[in-house]
Formats: sequence, C-alpha cells, structure tokens
Amino acid sequence: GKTTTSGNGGDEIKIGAIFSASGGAAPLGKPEMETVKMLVKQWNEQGGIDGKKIKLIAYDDKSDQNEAVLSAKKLIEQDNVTAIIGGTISGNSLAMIPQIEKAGIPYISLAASKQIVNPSDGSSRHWTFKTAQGDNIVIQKLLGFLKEKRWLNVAWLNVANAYGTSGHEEFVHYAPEYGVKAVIEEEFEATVDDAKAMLTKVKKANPQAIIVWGTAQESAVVTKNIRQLGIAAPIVESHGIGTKSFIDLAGEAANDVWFPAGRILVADQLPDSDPQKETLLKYKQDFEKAYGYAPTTFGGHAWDAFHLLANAIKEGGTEKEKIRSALENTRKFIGISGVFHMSKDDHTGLDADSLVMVQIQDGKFVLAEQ
Amino acid sequence: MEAWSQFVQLLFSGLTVGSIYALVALGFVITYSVTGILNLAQGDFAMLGALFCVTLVNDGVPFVLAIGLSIVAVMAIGALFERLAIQPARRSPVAVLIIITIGASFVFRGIALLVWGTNPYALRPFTGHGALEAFGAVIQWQSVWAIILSLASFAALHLFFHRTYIGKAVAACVINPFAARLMGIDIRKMSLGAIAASAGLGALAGIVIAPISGASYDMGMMIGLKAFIAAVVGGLTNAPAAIAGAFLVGLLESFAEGYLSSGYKEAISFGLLLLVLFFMPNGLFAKMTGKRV
Amino acid sequence: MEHGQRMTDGRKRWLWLAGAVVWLGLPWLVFGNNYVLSTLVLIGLYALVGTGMTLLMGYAGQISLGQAAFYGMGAYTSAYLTAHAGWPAWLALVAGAALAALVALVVGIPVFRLREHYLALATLGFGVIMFTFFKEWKGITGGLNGFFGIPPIRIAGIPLQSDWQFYYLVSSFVLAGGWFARNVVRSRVGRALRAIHGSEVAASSLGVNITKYKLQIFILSAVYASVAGSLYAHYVTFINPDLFGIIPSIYFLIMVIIGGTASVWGGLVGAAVYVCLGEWLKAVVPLLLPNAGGEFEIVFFGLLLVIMLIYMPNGLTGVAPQGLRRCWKTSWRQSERATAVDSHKARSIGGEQG
Amino acid sequence: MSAMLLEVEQLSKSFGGIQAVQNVSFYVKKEDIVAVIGPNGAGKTTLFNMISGIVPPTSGFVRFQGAIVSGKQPHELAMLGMTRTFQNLQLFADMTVLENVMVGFHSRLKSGIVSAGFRLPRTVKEEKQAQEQAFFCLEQVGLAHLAWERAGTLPYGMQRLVEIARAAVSRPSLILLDEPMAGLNPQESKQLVDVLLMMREQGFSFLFVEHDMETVMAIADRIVVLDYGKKIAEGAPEEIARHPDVIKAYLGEEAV
Amino acid sequence: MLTLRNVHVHHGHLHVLKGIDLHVGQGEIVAIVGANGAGKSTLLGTMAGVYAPTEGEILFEQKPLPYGKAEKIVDQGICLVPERRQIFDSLSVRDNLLLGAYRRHRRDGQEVKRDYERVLELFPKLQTMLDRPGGLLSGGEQQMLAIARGLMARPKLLLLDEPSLGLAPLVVKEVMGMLTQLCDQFQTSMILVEQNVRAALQIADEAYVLERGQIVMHGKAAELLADERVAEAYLGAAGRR
Ligand SMILES: Nc1ncnc2c1ncn2[C@@H]1O[C@H](COP(=O)(O)OP(=O)(O)OP(=O)(O)O)[C@@H](O)[C@H]1O
Ligand SMILES: Nc1ncnc2c1ncn2[C@@H]1O[C@H](COP(=O)(O)OP(=O)(O)OP(=O)(O)O)[C@@H](O)[C@H]1O
Ligand SMILES: [Mg+2]
Ligand SMILES: [Mg+2]
Repeated sequence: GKTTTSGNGGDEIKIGAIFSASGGAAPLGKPEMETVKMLVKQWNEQGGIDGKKIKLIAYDDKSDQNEAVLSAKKLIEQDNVTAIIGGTISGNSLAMIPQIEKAGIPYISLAASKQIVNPSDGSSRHWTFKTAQGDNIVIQKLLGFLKEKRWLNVAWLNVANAYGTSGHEEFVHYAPEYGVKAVIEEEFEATVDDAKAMLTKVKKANPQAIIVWGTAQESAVVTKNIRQLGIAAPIVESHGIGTKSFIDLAGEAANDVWFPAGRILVADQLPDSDPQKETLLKYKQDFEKAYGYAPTTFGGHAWDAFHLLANAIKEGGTEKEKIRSALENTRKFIGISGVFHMSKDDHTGLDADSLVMVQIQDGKFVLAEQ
Repeated sequence: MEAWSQFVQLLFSGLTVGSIYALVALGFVITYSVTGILNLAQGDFAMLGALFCVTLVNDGVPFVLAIGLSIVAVMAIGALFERLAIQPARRSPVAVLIIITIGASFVFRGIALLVWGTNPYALRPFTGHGALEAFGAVIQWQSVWAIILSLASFAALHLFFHRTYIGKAVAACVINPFAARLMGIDIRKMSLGAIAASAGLGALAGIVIAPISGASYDMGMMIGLKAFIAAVVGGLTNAPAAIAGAFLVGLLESFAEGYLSSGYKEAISFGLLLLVLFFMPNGLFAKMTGKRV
Repeated sequence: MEHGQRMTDGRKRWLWLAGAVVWLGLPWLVFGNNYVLSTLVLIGLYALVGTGMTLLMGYAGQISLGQAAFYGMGAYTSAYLTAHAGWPAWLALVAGAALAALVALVVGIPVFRLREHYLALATLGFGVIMFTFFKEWKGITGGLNGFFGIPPIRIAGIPLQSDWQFYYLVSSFVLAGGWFARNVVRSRVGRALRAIHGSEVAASSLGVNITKYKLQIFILSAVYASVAGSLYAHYVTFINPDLFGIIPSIYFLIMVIIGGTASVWGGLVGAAVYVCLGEWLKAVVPLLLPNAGGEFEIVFFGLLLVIMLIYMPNGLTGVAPQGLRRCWKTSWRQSERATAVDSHKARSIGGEQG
Repeated sequence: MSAMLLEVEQLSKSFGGIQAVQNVSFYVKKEDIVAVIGPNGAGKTTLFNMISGIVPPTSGFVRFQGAIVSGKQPHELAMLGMTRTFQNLQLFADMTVLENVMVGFHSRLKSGIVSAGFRLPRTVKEEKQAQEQAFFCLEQVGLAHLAWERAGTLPYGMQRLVEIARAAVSRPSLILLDEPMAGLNPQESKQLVDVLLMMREQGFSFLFVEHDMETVMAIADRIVVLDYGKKIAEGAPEEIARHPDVIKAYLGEEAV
Repeated sequence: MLTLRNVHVHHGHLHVLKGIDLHVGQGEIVAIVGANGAGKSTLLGTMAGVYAPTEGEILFEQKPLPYGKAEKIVDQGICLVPERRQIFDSLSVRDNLLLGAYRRHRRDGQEVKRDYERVLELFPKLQTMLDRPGGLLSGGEQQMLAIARGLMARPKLLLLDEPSLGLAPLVVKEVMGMLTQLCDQFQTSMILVEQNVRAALQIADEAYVLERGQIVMHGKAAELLADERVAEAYLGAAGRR
C-alpha cells in the first residue's frame, strides 16, 4: 500500500520504500515497513532532516518480483524520490537494481544476498548498498562456532527456497576453511508437515551436530522431529529462527538449539560495554510501544537503512551523488545489525563480529558466552 | 533391521502427511460432488479453523469447546461464502467458478493476514506431546489423531453417500441439476449444506495439523493444492478414492524423500501422478461413468 | 446485409486509424514516464501469454494451470543462450519457442487423452515439474538465486534497453499475435475447435481430428507464452524460478477469465484490467484506509474479482456492447450471447448426456 | 446394378456381460436407403456407433467403398465420405446455425493452422466456399433464415434439421441417421422425407434408424430388423410389414 | 384442478408464451399439440416451476402456484417428465427411480417401495438393468426410465413432454394405454405434449393447439381429431396416422 506520512508540499524530502509487506516474505517485510514508518514519524516530530520534513512513499511488492520492478519505476519516474530503501528479499532487490543504477538513485537494500552488492556478472553497483549481513557472514560465524566446539562432522539440512540454497552455497564454500565436513546434505520443503522421512537418513549418518537452515515455521517442524526421533546430536540453526514464534511452535524441542543472531535478540543481556546496547534498547522499546511486539532483526535492517540514509542526507543534502558518497564514507555507524564501516569495495560494511551466538534455554534467547 | 525401521518410519511419515491431505481432500470431494465446483479456497478453511482455534485456546476457552466453536465458525463462513459468491454465479462456466474460489481464497488470506499477522502460531497437541514407538520408529500421538479422524470422516461420508437417500440426492445435483430440480431436490440448500460441511471438515483438518506444523495465514495454499491432487488422483466424486489418493500421495512423498532426493520430491510425486493420470485417465478408482453417445 | 457490411467496414477503418495513432503516440502522451510505459510493457507480455491461453481455453476448451512453465522455458532459453552461449537474442527467442513447442507436443500427446479436471491437474503437475527443473537445474538456470545479466535484445545492432523501445517491441508482438490468433479463430481450424468444445463425438464424426487440433492449439499457446518469456528476460534482465511457478500460472488464468474468451483480444483486455486493477488499488486503498497495508489490497482484489466474475462470467469481451463487437466480428454477426440461456438446457444440447 | 457402398460382416459388440449386437451382417448399395428397426435396446445405436467408428467392434468388420474401415477413427471415416447424426442431438450449441453447418464442410477443406493464421489467399477462398455451401445446404432444408441464430436456442425439431444439413454439406457418399424423425411433427417429418428423397436423387445414400414406421415404409428400399442384438429379418418394406417375428417383437398386431 | 390465466413467459428478451389460458380438471388428460418452437416445453416448464411467468396467474387446487420453486411444486403433486429424458446418467437405474420419490420417501417409505415394484411391473424391460448406470441405456430405455421416474413421485398432475419420443411403436401403444389406466385408477390428471398427435388425441379428453406462444384452438380431443384443419396441419397431409 502507498502510504504518505506528513508533508504538505514545499520543503520536504521524498524517500521511497518497497517492502514485501504481504505475500510469502511478509514475516520479514512487515516489521521492516512498520519500523520505517515509526522512524519517519519520530524524525518528523523532531523536525525532520535539517528542518525538512521527510515524506515516505512506501509500496508493498507483495513478495512479487514484477510488482517490485514496477514499484521501483514508479518511485523513480512518478514520485521522484531522493533515495530508495527496500527490497525485502534478494530476488526483488536484484530485479530492481538495474533500473535504479541506471536512474542513479541512492539505494539501500534490506536483503541478504551478496549478489546485491558484489554481483557475479560484474554489473554496476555504484548506487546500491545493503544493511543485512550476507549469508557468507552468518555462515562464517556459524562455522567458527562449530570449529570451537569441535563438531566437525555435521549434517546439513536446508529449506528448499532461495534462503536455504543460498545458505547452502556459502556453507559449501566456507566449510573446508574451518575444517567442517557435511556427512549428509538434505533439503526440506518450506511447507513441511513431517520431516521424519528425511531425518531417518540423517540419523543413519550419525553426525556430531545437525545444522537446520530455514525460517521459523519449517525449522520448528524439523527441530521437533529431530527430538522425536531421539537424535542426540546438538542442533545448530540459522538466524532465521530468531523469533518468538519459533519457540512457540517448537515448544520443548526448541531448548538447547544454537544459532547465530544479530544483537537485537539479546539486547538486554549484552554487557554494558557493548557499543550497540543503548541503541538496541531504544529501538526495542520504541518498537514495542508502537506495535506491541518485539522487533525482529529484519526490522533492524530497515532501522539501519533509514538511519544510514538520513545521516547521509544530513551530510550531503538532497543531491544524489553527495548522498551516495556520504553513504560510502560511513564509518563506525552504530546500528542495530552491527557497527557499519562502508567503503568503496564494501557496500555492506558488516563482518562476522556483528553477530553473536544465541542459545534457547527454557523458552528464552540466551546470549552464549563469547 | 535398520532398513526395516527406516521403512516403518517412512510409512508413518507418509500416513501422517496423507491423513492431513485426506481431510482436506474430503472437503474437495463433498463440494465437487454436490456443486461440480473445485473449491480452491478449501485449504483456507483449514487455515481459518486452525487460527480460530489458536485464538480461542489462547483466550482461555476449554480446548474441546474451542475446537467445536472454530469448526462452527468456519462452517458459518463457508455458508456465507456459498451464499455470496457461489450461489449468484451458479450458471457460470466451470473455469469462472474456479477463479471465483481463488478470489475468495485471496479474501480469506487477506483477512487472516489482517487479523493474525504474518507470524506462525502454535497449538497444543490433542493428547500430550508424547509419541508412540513401534518397530524402532516413532509416530506422534497427534499424527495418530490425524489418521483416525481422516478415517472416521471418510467412514461417515461413505455411509452418507452410499447408504442414505439424501446422499444420492446430493449426487444427483451435480450429475443433472435440471432433473434434480424436477425431482424436487432443493439444489440451493444442498449446495449450501455441502460447502458448509466441507468448510467444517477443512477446519477440522487445520486444527489437527496446527500442533504438527503450526498455523499461519498462508498455510492454506499448499495444503489445498496437495489435497486437490489427492482428490483428483482418486476420482473427484468418490470419497474413498480421494482418501486412498491422499494416502497414496503422502506415502509417495515420504518414500521419495526417504529413499531418493528430497529436492525433487515434489517433481517425483507430481510426475508419478501424471503417469497415473495417463494410464488411468479418470483417476485410479474410476467407476463406470454413464456417458455414451 | 451487404449495405450494413460496408458501413461496418467504413467505421472499422476509422477505428483502426484511431487505434494506430494511440498505439504509436502513447510513449509521447505519457512522455518521460517510464513507469507507465513499463506497466504497458508488462501488460503486453501478459497479454501475449493470455492470447495463447484464450485460444486454448476458449477454443480448445482446456484450462491450463501450468502456462507459466512455457513462459519460463522461453525466458530461460533466451537467458542461457544469449548470456552463456553468446547467441543473438532473436535466434534465442526462436529457439525458446521451438523448445516450448516441442515440449508441448511431447506433453500434449498423453495429456490430451485426459478430460476436464484431470486435464487441468495434468497441466498443474506439468507446471510443478517444470518449476522444479528451473529450481534444481542450477548449472543452467542459476537455481533459486536467479539468473543475472541477461544481455539486451537488438534490432539492427541497436540494443533495446529503454522502456519506450520495449513498448514498441512488445506491442508489435501483441498485435501480431492477436492478428494471428484472430485469423486462426475465424478459419476452419477455429471452427473445428469450437465444435470440439460443443461436442467431441459430433466434431469427429464430421472429420475433425480432435487430438490433432487440440495439440496444435496447445503448441501455439506454448509458443505465445515462450515468446513472451523471452521478451521478459531481455526486458528485466534478471529472472528467477518464482516467476514461473504455479502462482503466476494462476494469475494468467485469472487474466484470461477476466478478459473472457469470447474474442481473441480477451487476453489483452484481461491483462490490462488485471494490471491496472492492481495499480489502482495501490493508489486508492491508502486513500480510503490510511493505515492499511498490502493485505487490504489482497482483500479488495479478491472481492473485486469475485464480484466481477459474478456479474460478467463470460469476461469483459463477453459483455462488450453490441456495436463494438460488430466491429470485431466482420464475417457475420452473432446473436446476443449475454441473453440468459438456461445453462442446464444448453448443457444437455451440447453435452454427451443421455 | 449399383456398386456396394457399405458391407457389414458378422459385427458383434458386448459391453461387459451385455451382448448389444451379435453377428449382424448386411449391406448398403449406392443410392440405397436402408432402414434399421427394432425394439428399444435392440442394439441399433450400438451398430451405428460401430459403423461410424465411435466404438470399436468386439468382432466382425465393416467394409466401406471396398476397403475395410473397422478400427478407423470417426474423423477418418468422415474424410472417406461417411457422416452421421445422433439420436441425442449433438449440436454445437454455442455456435450459429451457419457455423454448425460449416463445420460439416470441414473434411472438404485443407488449410491448416499456419496458413489460416497468416490468412493466406487459399484460406480466404476456402472460407468463402464453405460459407456458400453451408448456406446452400441450409436453404435446401429450409433453415436459411435462421442461419445467424445460436443453434442451442432453436427448438428441438429445427435442431434436427440443422444436424442433417451439417452431415450432408460435405456431400458424403453415405449418411447415417439415428432416428431423424424423432421430435418432428408429422408435417415436418413429411418435409424431411421429401428432403431425403431429393437427396437420394442427387446421389446420396442413407442408412437410418427410425421408429416412425410411416417414414420407414415410405422411403426405405430395404429394412434390417434387429431384436436383442440379432438380425431377425431383412427385406423390402412390404415383406417386413408382414413378417410375423417383426410384428411380434416390434410392430404390434394392427401394424400399418 | 389447474388453471392458467393469461400467462406470459419470457426467455431473456424472447417473448415465448403470450397469454395462455388453460384448464385441467380432476382425472383429465389434456393434450397440447403444436409446431416446433411453439412454446410447449416452456409451458410445461412453467407449470413445473422451472421458469417463472412474467405475467398472469397459475392456480393449482385453487391456490397460486409457488412460481419458480420446483421443490414446492413437487410437494404439491405436480411432476414433469422433461423432454430429452434428463436421466441421472451415472446413477444406477434403481437410484434414478428412487430419486423420483425423493420428496416423499421420508413421509411414506413403505408406499415408495410398493410404487417401485409397481412401476417396474409397468416397464419390465427396466427390471433387467437395475444396476446399470442410467446413461448407458439405449435411447428408448432411457425414455422409459424417465417416465417411470416421474411416476415414482405419485403426482396428482403429471406433465409429460413428448413421452413417446424414441419408443418403438409397440411400446408407444403400451405407454399410452398405461397412461389412460393410471388416469382411471388413481385419478391422476395429465398434460401430454406430443408430436405423435394422433396417439395423444386418442387418449386425451381435452386438447389445445399452441402456435407461436398462443392457444389457437381448443376443444374436446375427439372433436379436434375429427377437425379438418388439425388433420391437415398436425396429422400429416394424408391424415393416415
Ligand atoms: N456403453 C454401454 N455400456 C453398457 N451397455 C450399453 C452401452 N451402450 C449400449 N448398451 C446397452 O446395449 C443395448 C443396446 O443399446 P442401443 O443403444 O444400441 O439400442 P437401440 O437399439 O439404439 O435402442 P433405442 O431404440 O431405444 O435407441 C441396450 O440394452 C443398452 O442398455
Ligand atoms: N432456455 C432458453 N433460452 C432462450 N430461448 C429459449 C430457451 N428455451 C426455449 N427457447 C425458445 O423458446 C421458444 C419455444 O421453445 P420450446 O422449447 O418451448 O418449444 P416447443 O414447442 O417445446 O418445441 P419442440 O416441439 O421443438 O420441443 C423457441 O423459439 C426456443 O428457441
Ligand atoms: Mg438408439
Ligand atoms: Mg419441446
């Protein structure tokens, strides 16, 4: 839906946004949209950017690539926005990028694929940035953890969609570096009701640990099934399960599951020395007050994107190239997903330290010792 | 022995999944055999049933009552859907009716999204989290419930269609609505009843599944699709065949996943289904159709 | 009657002229607005698929729930052959169409032994299987991560990259496709197909080879979809399997139903209405409900769809005003289709009952 | 004197346990009108369906213009010059009357999907010819004024005439008619009888099933009588009318 | 028993019946004859609640008929045996017959059983094929089934649309005889639409001639049978039938 927040002509800054607030990626896109709406309201109440009100023009691409492309065109051609945030999922971001690059508009994607900033076909990414840790970063964190625990023979299970396969690719790419080996690799459907058929094979392979790479709903089913089959190996999962609903869905079975996650999940458990703690707590508080539930890492990506952009506009004014170079020169920006250090070659600016390992204990997310 | 227990495990998995498809497939069959409509919103009844039940349970309504209430609520929605969307379009071509049900499915999904948001919800199992062990394989109690309920619904339906007078009248409605009217069969009432009943069955299916796989606003689509396939493989107007079809699809998927690759699971089951269709074009369990020149 | 015919012809010429002016002039009318143009391009691509499906549904009497598979075949063939094998785009487009035709032939032979809903299921199954291929055949399709960097299509060495260029390209295809379809429909072949729709036994006892014609139309519709897919790939330059799954197939079906199969232009009308409706809702819903999200659009879209189909089950081309339709139908007029025909009766005449 | 057109040899058909047709043999010569009569359920329609290729015979064969045709598809038979009408009308209800008849001309046209799609001159010419022929045929059965009506809205009797026109427009050498008079009132039947007789003059041959004995007696050159799937009699109308078995099984005592 | 006053019916824009007045008395057989497309089937359909009149009134047993509500009309005792048979083709012959009594099976189950036996006696041919799907019967067999199914409703007024269509001459005779018998035994009234005009007029009491949606002639059946105009128009020129 198109939403117009405040702003009556004249001195305003138009920011375009595209989220997958409905459709398949809605669990990701909805908190993103809500976060940005909340932030725009906050900033405008405090006078906007340099006295100029922010006008947010947000579209819902319904998790559909064509909708995303059309919405991007609309933002560029019709709404004449200064910059664009969004593209909840990688496919949609990737489909939008060519025209955004052509039009020359600063763009911050919220999706994870590294293709968004480092395309394998070498096409231009002058204007494109992103705020989500790529799967390469998450996998490295996870592999580091496995290495530390000396769980080197693992079972790899991923959900059969873009999220799952991209995780799998990174895993295959980095595992040797950490001395980790998959004794079995399997895929399961996002709509899985019963994964025991697949898990019997896993049980036979006798891994030291099982990695389940999926989002909350399907991972919960698999996790429950692992426990039901009485497989004793520890379970390590992806950052995609970092929501309350995973714990609800998996129930008892969720306990003891490990996974890498952004700090937002365990904000209050962080040591006071953590540079992000204050920012995290503030976001958490604000979001909970506005929407009545805890913020997600995805909302966090949107928070980062908005602030990065707002700061760049503060610095560079409404001129596009100036905003872009301000973005590229971001240093030590303390955000939700981590501390950002952008550069010409790194349009993400995050590394594995932006993540922590979390374990579920008694139905709670608990920060594992570093 | 190892191989044996894997086999049994796969069998259990297949039965679990199959029973879920079966419950929804029965809904398809009822609607189709009374109205001649393939109701692609059938899966969404499951979704609505599950989410209603979750909400009621969370609000402290006793479990059994919550189940009953959600089924009744979804039946009411089904009835409303029939009156507002199906009845006025009775005379449209089949394809149009199918698309109308798709449209209705959008509406249901959109409303669910509005009310319940995007998060998946959990529902507690009917009888404890325990599992049953046999031959070195495990099956959750909830799966046993699913299987029992699907078989019970089937038995009830079978009796209804083949042993009761009304059952025959119901069948007559789709075979020749014009003649059915002349026999004094109230097609509109039949169609209302059928869709409400299949909505109720759908809701029951959703409630049974929710403890196994969770409940979310978008769960209807995939369940609906698979159940649709199950129903067609069996033969659309034939309840026992649809049940058999559902278990067949469930087992096929489970064994394909266990013994072959899981990535191609869908393609394998669909592919085999195509073969079945090609060699038995009216479904596996087709009877004489009564068509000639 | 002779007189009336000539009058119609005269009026028709003016209509053609006006149409041509609008067609050629549109990019200037919406000057500089690539958004509008790309909406039109998208409509055009959908319309191309829809025209094929209109033929299939309206004339071969077959619902296809897997049309996006052919769309995808065109897109991936073009993408792979141009990006990795260095073929010229036009050749790749033809190759895609040939591949789709071949697949349609192979699939069609067994599929058309089926009837009614079983046939619908078979096409659905085919769609799912093709989707799995797109997804799993990573070496060629790039899997779920998608296929990047598809080179542009060229005419006389000039790469077509801007929206207005694509607008002309795609709309030419749509017009040519529509013209071809219209001719087919008004010929012996189209008549045979409609006859099959009415009564298969009767058609065959008059010399109509049912399987052959159904298969030909199926192949034709596959070619339409494949060509549209190729054009899409060159237009957006990034494709991924989700674009060619079951949901898009259902959307194509919706478009054709909205447009109606009473005329071969049903596909175009349906695509236009479908896309515009979506865009319109995007604009209107927030005005009505300022805090609503995308979910409202879904609800409204669903409601509109239902209402529209209840009141015009034969689609928009089925209820188009008589005058307009007379322009479309030159060879002879057709009695008002919209008169409420007791469907039961109609069925017992045409069907195989009894 | 005239050549054999159709020869049916020892044709049988059973459906599961039901012997619908048993060892039936007969023939039709050029410009013959042969009637098949018999009680309800005697196997007449089944016999027709076998001859026209809609159902395969269980045993026996059919020879058409000297060649064995059993096992051929209906559309192949139509191409060879054998068309039929149906006991339960099989009109294309959503098409106009003219279009219905034009479909009948299908077997005489050649243009395929490609030449039709590009609207090659050949196609245009063929279309014109088809339309003219169809119109002519409609005129002959007296329905030209209804050419533009949707076939499904016509009353039953006229639909029958359309079906006959549709079967005749391609000028096949043999037309099979399954109860052509059913639903026509006597006056209309008479009109149809005239049409059929006129068509015979033009070289058509007919094989038809009919319960209206008046018509049968009026136009049939020969009559084949079936009962319980078996042929019980064959001969000229006068013979049949007097045949005791036929009277007992079919006509009843005070026959025509 | 049944009275129509100035009944008009439209199909879409088509004005099919233009002011029909008609009366059927208790135990009477009324024949309606007329050319193809005159509106005979439409007339019967209107009485059976398939179509609703746009003007005029229909009284059944002094009460207005519930227009367009077929199931209510069946309850009141009117049953239509439609043209083209309209068999439930994938249901067995037995089920087809039983469905004929759908409206009353709960009220008087025993009687339905007796009727079932009785109807099968009338059509012994059907007895041999009770388990076959109705759609596989031959044309004439289906016609018998349709009539038998209509009788199962035990109507006070039976509407028959071309019942002799497709029946062998011997069977036509039997059916016509049976209808007279039925009429006498059970005081069932009947409206008979027939192309086989002679057969119809022979058993009917009253007769109406319908042309282009209007009654053009009406009288005692025997009188019409003797009428020259009728003979010329409907009995074939020779008037032999
Ligand atoms: N497909 C079928 N399956 C089973 N039985 C069939 C089938 N077709 C016909 N029969 C049976 O075979 C017998 C002959 O049927 P057919 O239709 O040939 O009779 P007919 O002589 O045309 O009768 P009528 O004069 O009533 O039309 C009938 O008893 C019929 O029920
Ligand atoms: N459902 C319908 N829709 C539109 N027109 C119809 C419909 N049914 C009948 N008609 C038209 O109404 C007129 C009367 O038809 P009807 O079937 O009542 O005639 P009929 O006297 O029974 O003819 P027949 O002797 O052929 O059975 C005809 O012109 C017919 O075309
Ligand atoms: Mg017959
Ligand atoms: Mg009639």
